[in-house]
Amino acid sequence: MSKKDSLFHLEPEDKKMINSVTWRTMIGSGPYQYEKMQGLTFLYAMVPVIERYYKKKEDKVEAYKRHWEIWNTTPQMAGLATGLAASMEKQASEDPNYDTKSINAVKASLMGPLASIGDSVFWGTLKIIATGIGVSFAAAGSILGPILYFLIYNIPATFVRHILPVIGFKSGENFLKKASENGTIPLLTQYASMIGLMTIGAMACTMVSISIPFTYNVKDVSFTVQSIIDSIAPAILPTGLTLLCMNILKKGKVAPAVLIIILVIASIILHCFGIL
Amino acid sequence: MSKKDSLFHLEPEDKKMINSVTWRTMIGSGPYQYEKMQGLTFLYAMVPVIERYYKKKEDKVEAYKRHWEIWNTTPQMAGLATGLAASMEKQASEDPNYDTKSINAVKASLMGPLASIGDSVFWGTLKIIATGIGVSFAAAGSILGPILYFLIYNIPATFVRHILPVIGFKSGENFLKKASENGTIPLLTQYASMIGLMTIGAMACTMVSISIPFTYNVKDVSFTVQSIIDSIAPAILPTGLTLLCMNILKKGKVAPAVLIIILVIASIILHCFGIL
Amino acid sequence: MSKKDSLFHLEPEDKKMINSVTWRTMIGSGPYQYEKMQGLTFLYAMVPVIERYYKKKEDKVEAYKRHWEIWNTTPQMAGLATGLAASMEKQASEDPNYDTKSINAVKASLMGPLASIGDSVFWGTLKIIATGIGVSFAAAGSILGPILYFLIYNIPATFVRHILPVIGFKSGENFLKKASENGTIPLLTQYASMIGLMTIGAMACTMVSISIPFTYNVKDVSFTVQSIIDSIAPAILPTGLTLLCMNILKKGKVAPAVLIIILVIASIILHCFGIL
Amino acid sequence: MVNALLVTLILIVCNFINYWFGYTFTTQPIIVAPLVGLVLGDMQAGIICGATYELIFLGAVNIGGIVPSDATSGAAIGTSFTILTGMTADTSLALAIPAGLLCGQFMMLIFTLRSFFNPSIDKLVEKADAKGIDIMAFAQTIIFCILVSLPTFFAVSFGASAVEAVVNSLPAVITEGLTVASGLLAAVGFGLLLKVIWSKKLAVFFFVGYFLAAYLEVPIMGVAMAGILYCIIDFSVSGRNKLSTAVNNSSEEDLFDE
Amino acid sequence: MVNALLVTLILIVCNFINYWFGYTFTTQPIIVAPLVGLVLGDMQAGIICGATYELIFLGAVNIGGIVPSDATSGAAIGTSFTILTGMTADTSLALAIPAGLLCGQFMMLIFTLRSFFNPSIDKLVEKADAKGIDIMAFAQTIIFCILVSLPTFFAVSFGASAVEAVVNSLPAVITEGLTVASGLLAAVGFGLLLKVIWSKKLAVFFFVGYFLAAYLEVPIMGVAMAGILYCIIDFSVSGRNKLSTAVNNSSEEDLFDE
Amino acid sequence: MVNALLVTLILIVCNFINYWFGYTFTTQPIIVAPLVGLVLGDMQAGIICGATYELIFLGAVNIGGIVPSDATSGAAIGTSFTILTGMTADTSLALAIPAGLLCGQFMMLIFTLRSFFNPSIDKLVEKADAKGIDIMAFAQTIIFCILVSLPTFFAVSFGASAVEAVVNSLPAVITEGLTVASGLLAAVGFGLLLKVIWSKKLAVFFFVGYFLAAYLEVPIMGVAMAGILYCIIDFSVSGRNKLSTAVNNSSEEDLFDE
Ligand SMILES: OC[C@H]1O[C@H](O)[C@@H](O)[C@@H](O)[C@@H]1O
Ligand SMILES: OC[C@H]1O[C@H](O)[C@@H](O)[C@@H](O)[C@@H]1O
Ligand SMILES: OC[C@H]1O[C@H](O)[C@@H](O)[C@@H](O)[C@@H]1O
Repeated sequence: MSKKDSLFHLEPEDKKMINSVTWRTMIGSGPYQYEKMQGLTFLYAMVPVIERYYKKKEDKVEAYKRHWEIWNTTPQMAGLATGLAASMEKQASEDPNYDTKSINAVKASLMGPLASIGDSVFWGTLKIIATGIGVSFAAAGSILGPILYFLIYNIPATFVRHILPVIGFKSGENFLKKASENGTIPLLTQYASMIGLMTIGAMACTMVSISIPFTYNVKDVSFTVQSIIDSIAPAILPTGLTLLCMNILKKGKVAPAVLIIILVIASIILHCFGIL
Repeated sequence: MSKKDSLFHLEPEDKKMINSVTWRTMIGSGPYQYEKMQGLTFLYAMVPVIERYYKKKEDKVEAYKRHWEIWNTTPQMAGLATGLAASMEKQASEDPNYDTKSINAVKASLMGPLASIGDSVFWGTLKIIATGIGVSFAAAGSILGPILYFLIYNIPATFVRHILPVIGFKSGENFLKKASENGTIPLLTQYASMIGLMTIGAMACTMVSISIPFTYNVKDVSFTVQSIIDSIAPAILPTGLTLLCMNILKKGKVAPAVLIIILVIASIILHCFGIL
Repeated sequence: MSKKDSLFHLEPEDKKMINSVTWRTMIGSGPYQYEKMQGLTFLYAMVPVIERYYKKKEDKVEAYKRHWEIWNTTPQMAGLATGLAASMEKQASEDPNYDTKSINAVKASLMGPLASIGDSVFWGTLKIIATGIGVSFAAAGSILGPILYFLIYNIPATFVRHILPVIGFKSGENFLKKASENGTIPLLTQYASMIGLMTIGAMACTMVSISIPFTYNVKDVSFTVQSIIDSIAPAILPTGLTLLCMNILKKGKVAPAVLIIILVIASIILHCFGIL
Repeated sequence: MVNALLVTLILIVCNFINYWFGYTFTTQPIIVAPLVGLVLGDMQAGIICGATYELIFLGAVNIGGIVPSDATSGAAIGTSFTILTGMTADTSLALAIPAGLLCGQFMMLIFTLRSFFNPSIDKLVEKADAKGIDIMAFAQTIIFCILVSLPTFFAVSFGASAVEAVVNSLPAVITEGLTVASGLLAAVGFGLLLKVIWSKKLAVFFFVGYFLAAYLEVPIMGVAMAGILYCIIDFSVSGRNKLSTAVNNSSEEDLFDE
Repeated sequence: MVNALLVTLILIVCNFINYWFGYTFTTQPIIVAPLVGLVLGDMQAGIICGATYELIFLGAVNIGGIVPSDATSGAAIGTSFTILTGMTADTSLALAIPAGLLCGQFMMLIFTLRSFFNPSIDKLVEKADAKGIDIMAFAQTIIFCILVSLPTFFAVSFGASAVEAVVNSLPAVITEGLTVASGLLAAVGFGLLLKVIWSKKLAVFFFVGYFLAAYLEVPIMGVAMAGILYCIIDFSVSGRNKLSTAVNNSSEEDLFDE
Repeated sequence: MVNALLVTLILIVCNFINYWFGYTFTTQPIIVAPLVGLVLGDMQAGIICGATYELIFLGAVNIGGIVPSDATSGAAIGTSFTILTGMTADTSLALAIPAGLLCGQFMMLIFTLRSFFNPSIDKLVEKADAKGIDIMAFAQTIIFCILVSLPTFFAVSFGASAVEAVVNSLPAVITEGLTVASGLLAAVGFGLLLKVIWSKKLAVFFFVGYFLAAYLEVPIMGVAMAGILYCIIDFSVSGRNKLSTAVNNSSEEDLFDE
């Protein structure tokens, strides 16, 4: 496989454009709003593409309109979509019969999968790993805490942020088609969720701390309620509380902010009674 | 899904009857004998069913005869069969063409699977878990030992004892048919056995205690035989002895009582020679 | 299953011959050379077979020629091939139409799979297990180190060395045919490699020792670089170095001897700078 | 005598609660022994005996009507003598084990003899005598509970002094040997359990359990949890769920999902 | 006042680096708090506040535009008061939590109000005004970064003395209760994350994670590694790779194989 | 001289037992070194050298006839000098490693030169000379065992004093560096082993082994056991056993099942 055929090789011209798209894609949730969500980001990211491929003003306007639509996904993952859109715009500019509707269709179909992969990888896994390591240093007062946190998160994230637009652009539509046809996207989504769930399951039981100090005495032996609970299943209270919170939030009747307030008040009250 | 359609919803009349069947089913091995085994239990459990659905004496007699047959399964699981038999008797009482032989056929086909699921879940897993936790407290002289033992075992067991007759009655024959056709019953049996085997494998190596105190000296370093064995594979003696016992018992030539006596004598003799 | 039909039962005459083949097969890499590799071993192992089944000198010569060919496999595994060849020679001696070319074909087809199974089981797994246990005793100066090493390796190895020729002889060609047709051989190879990889993965991170003593101070708290690395992933340096070595060796441009020298020099230099 | 009566009463109650309410396991040594201790005035000793006997009689479980040893009576007799004569729980194994074995045989005798009542049940059935069936079921159960408690009554009434003499004269080598045996004996119990569940195909999971406990030091609850997780993954993720959705829906994963 | 300005500046910079460069997470408490500490002269305290708040606000993540709590402002305000009034990080939760909640609402207000600019963007699009789009994107982002930092400015400018008085008068039972709460609150965060990822079918892996951490004491990196290994095995060994080779080839196993 | 002869004799015997009896691994440092120690009067030192060299030469395995280093000679020479000149096992690596490398080259030279005998074997075959073949096989093996032991003989005979001088003059930085190297070098060995077994598809299991050892601290025997259990489950439970029953029946699960 010569270097030219490689998945990641780009011609200088393309490289310049994709580089620009990459940096522009990064503003992600910067201009977030509830109506168009990250729509302005996508529009902004497409500027160098549209300016390069379209010469006539009406074509440009049409293209800009196309990308001034609702868009929302995990910012770190968005590059796959902007890269892909760039390659589709290129084709559209060359082929007058190109069905430009397919561009938005593709975008729409990518939002969900990219968000669910991205949210579990970046929010659910990577951030939590960084927290686990960073906090352990920071709690001991070491400046390494924030530094490691920043690096552990951003080294892989930066890699992803820069590689996805290239992949999107090079592999074009075909990639997406194949990936949905042969089941790659649902499989990746599943894998990302699995790993996300595992890390959260692990973190919930180590990072949520809740224990019942209540002690009772039988003759001269004294037992704490917590030690009994631990002998049955370690860390079952934090895990249980986490699942309870999820269930409450899922029902949608209690807002997160309210739940936080309830928990703070409950903690204070239960502590008064010596239960927590 | 409205509450009425739920798997566990019963009309008040049915509820009363099934409740009675549930409590009667519980006598399980109380009247055990080698000829009819738990046959009397099943007969006793069917009394409220037969009295409710059949009005003519000859029909009643026929129905009672049907259930005065050999029956044997794990007591905690029997409710699925009695509940199911209740629903079949109901149909039989309503439909004169009902093939009543199928009732006994279904009972016969359920005995084995229910026993093998039940024996591995209740004898092989749940009792052993309760023992593991209970003994650790009791050995320290804490009253929590028996209490936790009782609760850990009976909370899930009570749930099962009460839910199975309802499931049996509501889902009726179909359930069984489907469950055998689509492989649920063999799969459940397999899963129950797997978990049972795992717990026993884990317990055998922690609860059977056997070690070789024999020590020898090379120059001024002293080694125990046990430490060598442990470095090769921890707890291999208890595990090996357990497998040996199983093999001996499986061959069927040595009764468990005899094996116990042999082991006691062997322990005393081997201890004399300082080997155990 | 009567004892006679058992896979491992042999008539006295056969037993004597196979016994001889077994011991002769053992010389394995003794007469190793780059041209015929272990060819002389195979020839030597077939002596009792050829002398028994062939009476005419020309038949003998032909048979000897057949086995004076290139041959190479893990010595401990070779018995399956010599046993099998013995059974094929027996048939060839009885049936004048026997296609003697198939004997060499079978030998050729066995070399690769046997070597890959054998190399991962004996070099990659068993030797490493023996090392793990043996070294832990030897490092403490105990004579048990070499003794356990010898036994842990040779007890299973001896079993294999003695059983394979019997299996090869008794099951004959059919075995091989079946085994390749139904996928046993590739599956076994895969399983052997899997276990081999796992043990090497485990050993590399415990037996290769490399750590960075470099310490720095922030205020009065001092951190070692190694502790940071460990908190991110334990034993990542030894594992990484091992993978690096593999990659270098795989490229084939650096001979193992050269790599050893490079590492020794690098260790000395890096130690001078306080990095290792 | 009063002691014997009290202990016997406890036994009857424990047996009845077990056999009439769906195997509540109130007949297990860990529960019987403390109660015996309670009526004999030393509950603490009873609890410790319970822990010791529970492990010894761990496998003395009634599977398929085969009773290798009557753990309930064994525990009751052992605990009684431990408290009455002041031995240790370990030494009293010399009594508890043979007592359990003998009572186990006695129990199986009852299971055999009980068939003699079948003709009268036949008659109740012929008459569709619901009341009669109810009475018969109750009578068989309660009488059984009383019968299996009798050996303990006689042992505790008449055995104490004889037992004390015998046990006191046991040489150290035997009492120590018994302690060794107390460690071993659970192997028989596990062997009996295994015999029932073992299958060529699934045997590997026995060793998985061994691996988790011996190498990873997972406690027993964790091992069971690992098993359950494996089964769920095997069922729902690895594509084994070609079963009809009806079954799938009632599986435990629903728990946290409306 | 100078302090308030410095803290606000830090916040604006952190927010900008986060929102303009692809979610660099410079808005997380563990990073914001030390920087706030730095400008207020006690970085050490800032680092420790960072560790405390990071866990409290762990789940206060912006998923799908829902902001349960603004961790950045909460951390900045909490840290400022901790240093300025000399409380402990735990006590300052009494400030950080409500501050975070309020600022979160303010943030969502901005997300709502921002729609008012859409008509002018429509116009830029109609004119294919690339320059205009560029300016708009930058302006919206930078203004957002300034706006969300304002509450912190006001809180730190005017709140210090009032806060000091209030916090000093908190009874012990409340400050201790807050410490208890600080342990609990991550549950809300994890609950929010779970809500997004949870599915009946995959729920079992939550418990696998629990098992690995609670029973085997695997650190979080190891849990993630176990998950990745499982996925690779599931994909490439257990025969799930019926996918086209194109995809297969780009899988991560290539790493060590030329 | 006597020492050199004794050490050489040990080497010949160890080599012969290894090569004539099916790779008994009596040529491994952990076995050779104690024996060398024995004849030189300090077995204890030999055992410790054996432990050190075994790890250093761990991967110096003869796979496919490629001998990266002759561990046997290296260990013998290293041990001899350690005992004769009184260095430590770690310092003697400065000798053992180059000695092993040189002797490895010499071994491969023998493998090459041995082809010269092939014409005479051809002749034996033509004559169906069974006796001749037997002699040839034995001769080639025994001569090989003697030849590969010769370098050790010369090294130990003539090297001692020179070596002592050189080693004594090594600066501390080098001997310490050698100790560092002694920790590293097993990586080459593992690399060589890996090279043979590695495959894209199975690479993940290398990391599974890493995970078990690094995170769960499973000893090597346990790792192997985990691997075997996984394979059995994969084969017999997860439905991979579409193989004919003949094969299935002979699988190891039969062990505990009549
Ligand atoms: O084996 C099924 C069943 O058989 C008998 O009824 C009793 O031994 C029960 O304990 C057991 O569960
Ligand atoms: O859920 C997808 C995506 O939605 C919004 O854009 C933000 O909340 C992001 O943080 C998130 O990743
Ligand atoms: O690779 C197969 C085989 O090749 C040669 O014969 C030797 O290196 C053996 O040690 C090895 O097992």
